[in-house]
Amino acid sequence: MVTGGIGWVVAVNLIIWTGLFLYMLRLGKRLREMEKEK
Amino acid sequence: MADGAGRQGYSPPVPTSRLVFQGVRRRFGRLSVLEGVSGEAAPGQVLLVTGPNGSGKSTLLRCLAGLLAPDAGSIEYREDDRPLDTAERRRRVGFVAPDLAFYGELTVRENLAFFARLRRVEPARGLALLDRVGLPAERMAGTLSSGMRQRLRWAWALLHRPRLLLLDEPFQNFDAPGESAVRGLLAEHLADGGMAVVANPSSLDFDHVDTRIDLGR
Amino acid sequence: MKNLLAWLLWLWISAVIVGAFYYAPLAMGFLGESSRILFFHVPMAWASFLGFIAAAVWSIRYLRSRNPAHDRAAAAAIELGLLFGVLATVTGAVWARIMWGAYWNWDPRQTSILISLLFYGAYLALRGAIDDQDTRGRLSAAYAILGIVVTPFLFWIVPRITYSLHPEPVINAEGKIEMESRMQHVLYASGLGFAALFFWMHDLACRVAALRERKPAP
Amino acid sequence: MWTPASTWAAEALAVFVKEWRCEFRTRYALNTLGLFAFTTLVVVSVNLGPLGVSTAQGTAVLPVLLWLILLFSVAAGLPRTFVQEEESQTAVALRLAATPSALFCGKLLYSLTLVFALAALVTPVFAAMMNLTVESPGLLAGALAAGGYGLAAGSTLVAAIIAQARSKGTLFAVLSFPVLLPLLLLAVEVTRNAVLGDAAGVALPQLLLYDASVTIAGLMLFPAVWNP
Repeated sequence: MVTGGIGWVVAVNLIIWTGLFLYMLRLGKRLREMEKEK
Repeated sequence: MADGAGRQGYSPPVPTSRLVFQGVRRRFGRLSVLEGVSGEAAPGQVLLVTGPNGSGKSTLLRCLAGLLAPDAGSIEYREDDRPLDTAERRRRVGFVAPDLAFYGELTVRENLAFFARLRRVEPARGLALLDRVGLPAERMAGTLSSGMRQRLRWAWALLHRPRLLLLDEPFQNFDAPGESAVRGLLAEHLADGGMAVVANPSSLDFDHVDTRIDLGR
Repeated sequence: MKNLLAWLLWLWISAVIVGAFYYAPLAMGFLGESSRILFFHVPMAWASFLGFIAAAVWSIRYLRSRNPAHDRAAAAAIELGLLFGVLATVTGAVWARIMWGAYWNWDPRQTSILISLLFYGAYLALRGAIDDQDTRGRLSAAYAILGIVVTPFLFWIVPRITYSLHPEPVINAEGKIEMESRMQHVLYASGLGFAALFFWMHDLACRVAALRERKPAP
Repeated sequence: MWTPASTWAAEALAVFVKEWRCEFRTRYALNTLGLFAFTTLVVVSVNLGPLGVSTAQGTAVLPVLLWLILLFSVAAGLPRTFVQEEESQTAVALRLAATPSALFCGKLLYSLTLVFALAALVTPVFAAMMNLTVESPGLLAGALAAGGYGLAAGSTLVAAIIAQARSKGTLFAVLSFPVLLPLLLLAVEVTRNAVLGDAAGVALPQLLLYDASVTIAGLMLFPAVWNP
C-alpha cells in the first residue's frame, strides 16, 4: 500500500473531522450553559 | 321581549348545553394578544366581552369559533350533554364578524342557497331569514352596502339554527330597521335556549347581559 | 455519559476514514484511488434520505400534537437533509467525473437526488413565506408529508426512464457492483457513523432553534 | 360526526357548482388558462413549426412541449381556486360551513374539468400546428386523462397550501413543479408511446398509481392544511 500520497489524504481527513468534532462539542457545552440560564 | 323574572328562577328549557373556556392564550409572534382569558355561557345567557380596539376581542371569538388555535388554555363546548371537538364546534356555531365576506359574483339568494346545502338545511330557511332581515334576494352580493352586508352576515349565521352565537361587533353599520330586526332574532335565539358571546368595544345597551369580561388593559 | 458517546463517535468515524483507505481494497471496475469517495458519497445520500424521512415523522407528530418542538425538529431535519443532499450530489459528481469522465451525465441516482433537493428547497421557501407560527407549522408539515409520498416515485420512475434514454449500459454506482465484504464493512460502518452524526447535529440544531424562540428547550 | 354519503356528495357537488357558477360570471380562469395556453402554443410552434421538425425529433420533443404547455397553463390558472377564497375572505365562511374532504373533492372536480377542457382545446391545435400524426389516439386520450388528473390533484393541494402564505404566485410554481415532475415524466412517456403507436408499457400503471397516491395524500392532508 503506498502510504505517501494516501497518507496525506487520510491525515487531512482526520484533521478536518477532529476539528468539526471539537467545534460540535464546544457548541454543545455553550448551548447547555445558555439553556441553564433560561 | 325581556322577561322580568329574576335570574335565579330561570331553568334552561333544554338539557345542559354549555360553553366553558379557561386560560385561553394566543400570541402573534412576540405580541401576546390573549393572556389567559376565561369565561362561560349557558343557555339563554349572553357573555359580553368588552375592551379597547386591539385588546383581543376578535382573537378570542375566532378561537371560540375554531378559526384560530389558541396557544394554551381549554375550550369546552357541549350540546345536550355531548362534548364537541373543535371541528364539530366550528361547524355548529353561528359566527358574525366584520371580516366575514361572501361571493360577490353570486346573488344573495345563491350565496345562502350554497351555504344551506353545505349546512344541510332546506333552502327555504335562507329565504325566510332574508325576509326577516329585509334583504333583496336577487341582488348581487358584491353590490351590497355595508349595512346590507351586515344583514347578510346575520342571515348566514342563523341558517343552521346554531345553539351558540359568536358575535363580533354585531350591530355595526346598521340603520334603525336593520338593528331592530336582528335584535329580534337575537332575542328569539336566547329565548329558545341559545347562547351568545358578544364582543363589542363599549358595553352595549342590551336587555340582559349575564356575564361580562373586560379585556381592557 | 454524553461525552463518552461523543468520543466514541469520534473514534468510530476516524476508524472509517482510515479503513476507507487502508482496510478496503479497490474492487475491479474502479479507477484510481480517488474513487474511494464512494465510502463517503453513499452514506451522505443515506443521511439525506434519513433527514427527509425523519422530517415526515416529526411532521406527522406535529400535526397531532401541535407542539412547536416537533415543528422545529422537522425543519431542522430537512435543513440537514438538504445539507447532506448537496454534499452527496457534489461528491457524486466528483465520482462521476472519475468513473465516466463527466461531472453530470444524468445518472438516474443523480437526477433523483437533485429533484428531491428541489422539493425540500421549496419546503424552506414555504416556511419563509408564512409569518404565523401555527400556520407555518401546519402547512410545512403537510408539505413534508406530501414529500414522502411523492419523492419515492422519483427513485422508482427516473432510473427506468433515464435508462431508456441512455442506450449504452450504465454502471449503477451503488447496488449493481458486487462489493467485497471488506468494502461493505467500511461502507456500512460509514453509513452508521453518518447517521449518528446526523442525529447529533440535529439535536444541536433543535436546541439552537429553541433558544432562538426564547423558550426553554423542550 | 358521521356524515351520510349522500349529503357528503351533495356538499362536494355544491362546491363544484358554486365554482363553475362564479367562473361563468367572471370567466377569469377560462380566460387565463385559454390565453396562456394559446400564447405558449404559438410561441412554441413559431420557433419549431417553420423548421419542419423531422418526425424523429418530433416524437422526442413534441410530447414534452405539449405537457409543458399544459403544466404552465395550470400553474397560471389553477391556484386561484383557493387563493381567491383567502384574498376575498370568503374562506372564513367556507371554513365554518364546509366539510374539509367534501370541499377538497368539489375543488378537485372543478380543477379536473378545467384541465380536461384545456387539454381538449390545446392538444388538437398543437397536433395540427406541429403536423404531429398520432398512431393510437385512444392511448393519447388516456395519457391526457391520467396526466391531467394528476396535474389537477397535485395543483389543488399545493394551491390550498400556498393560499395561506405570502407571494402566492411564485410560491405555487416553486412548490408544485417538484411534486408534478414525476407525473410529467410518466405522462410524456405514455404520450410518446401513443404518438409512436407502441404499447402503453409500464408508464401508464405507474401514472395511475401516482394519481392515486396524490389523491389519497390530498384527502388526508387537506383537513390539516385547511383548518387551523
